[in-house]
Amino acid sequence: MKVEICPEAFNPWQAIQDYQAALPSAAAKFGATSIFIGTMRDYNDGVGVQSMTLDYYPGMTEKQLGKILGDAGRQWEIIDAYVVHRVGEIRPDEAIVLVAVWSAHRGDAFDACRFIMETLKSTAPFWKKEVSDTGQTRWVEKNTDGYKNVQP
Amino acid sequence: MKVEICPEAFNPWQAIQDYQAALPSAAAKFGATSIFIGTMRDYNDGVGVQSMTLDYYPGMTEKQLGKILGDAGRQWEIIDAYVVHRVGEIRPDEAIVLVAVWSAHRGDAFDACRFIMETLKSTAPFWKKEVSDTGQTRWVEKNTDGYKNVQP
Amino acid sequence: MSIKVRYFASLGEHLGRSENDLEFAQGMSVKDIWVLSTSGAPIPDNVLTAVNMEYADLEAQVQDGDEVAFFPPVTGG
Amino acid sequence: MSIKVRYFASLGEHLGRSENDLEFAQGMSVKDIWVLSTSGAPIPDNVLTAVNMEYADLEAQVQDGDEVAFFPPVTGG
Repeated sequence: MKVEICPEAFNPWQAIQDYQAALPSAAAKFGATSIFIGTMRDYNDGVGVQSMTLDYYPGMTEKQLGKILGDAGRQWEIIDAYVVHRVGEIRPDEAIVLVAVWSAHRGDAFDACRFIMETLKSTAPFWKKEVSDTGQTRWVEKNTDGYKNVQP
Repeated sequence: MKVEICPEAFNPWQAIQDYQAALPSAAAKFGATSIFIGTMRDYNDGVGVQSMTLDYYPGMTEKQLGKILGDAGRQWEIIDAYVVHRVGEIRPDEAIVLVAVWSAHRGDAFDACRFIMETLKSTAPFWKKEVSDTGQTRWVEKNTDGYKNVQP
Repeated sequence: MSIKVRYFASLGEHLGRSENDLEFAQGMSVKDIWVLSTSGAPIPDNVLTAVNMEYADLEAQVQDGDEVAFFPPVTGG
Repeated sequence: MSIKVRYFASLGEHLGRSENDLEFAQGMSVKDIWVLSTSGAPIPDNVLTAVNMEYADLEAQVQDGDEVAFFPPVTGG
């Protein structure tokens, strides 16, 4: 299991393939891979966004992400899990976060991937500051539950 | 939304990237991509498996997969969805199925991806016939609920 | 005209064929098609049935020219 | 020795600093650290707190050399 904090733009597809290639013992043992990729949109809460800065707490952020992966590994039968999270200045269409879980069975892979993502959203120390189309800066105040209809 | 039946080995990472590249209007609109990849294992129910043949019902299989994507699109706010399913002779470590869902928000992407995968498992007309390490052939009798602890 | 009957996977292997045709008669259900095509073989408990490539139940009525399919539980994905 | 106090994101901006040191005294809680470091500013309702890079509540006792952090709700992912 591995956690990466990434200060530069990254290609999530390449990251997963590279990580998976380094898991030779897992080849043909995992039947299920569940992946989530969070990508920067060019709007939020109805406002156009031109860029975003992701702040974090070096040391604690990695520790907390590692704890989340460990918790997932205790709750579900997973073979491996990998998280990459971007920090610094981010542009629309760039990847913010990648979560990948390998397991023998799909239920465990799906549940663990979702658990990691939701727990990351609510507990990993990252903070977004957006620059709107009009140049105004604002801190994003809180993460939502992730459904369109219930956005505040 | 697109459904593909694939008689040859395919690279799921390339397939997703190609499909996503052809969605220019979606760029920077989707914040969430949820992906599931089913891969052939070299064991099943405690028996070593050397290869597998996936049979299907040409015409109905595509129709049923399209119906599942349509149902997902009515139940969740998704931007696009893509399914690729392998048929024919398959070797361990090759991809069997790819489900990808793009959405503005993670909850919709996760839920729709899981719905598509579970509904595919229970309703899409595909049948697996395994060849064990010892050369014996058997039809897989039923799909399970996808958790290790409750495998029959 | 007639009804085309198809059998898939283990069910087709068991019956020793993947399809047959059947003369259409008014008022036949999917179940009747099974009985006529298999000379009265018992219907497997977990059989799935489709008419014109859409799931249908055993009581569904078939029409002239329909394609009726019988198959075991699906195991894709 | 002393306690290192850190503030992140909007909370740090609001206070005008990202960290300060504080003399260690026996029996201080995380809440005491806040009060001493901010000269009694009210604690934001939704503040999150950590001691040595692990979440801790406001009543947690701190030790000499600890790093105590205050930050707003997290918005990663």
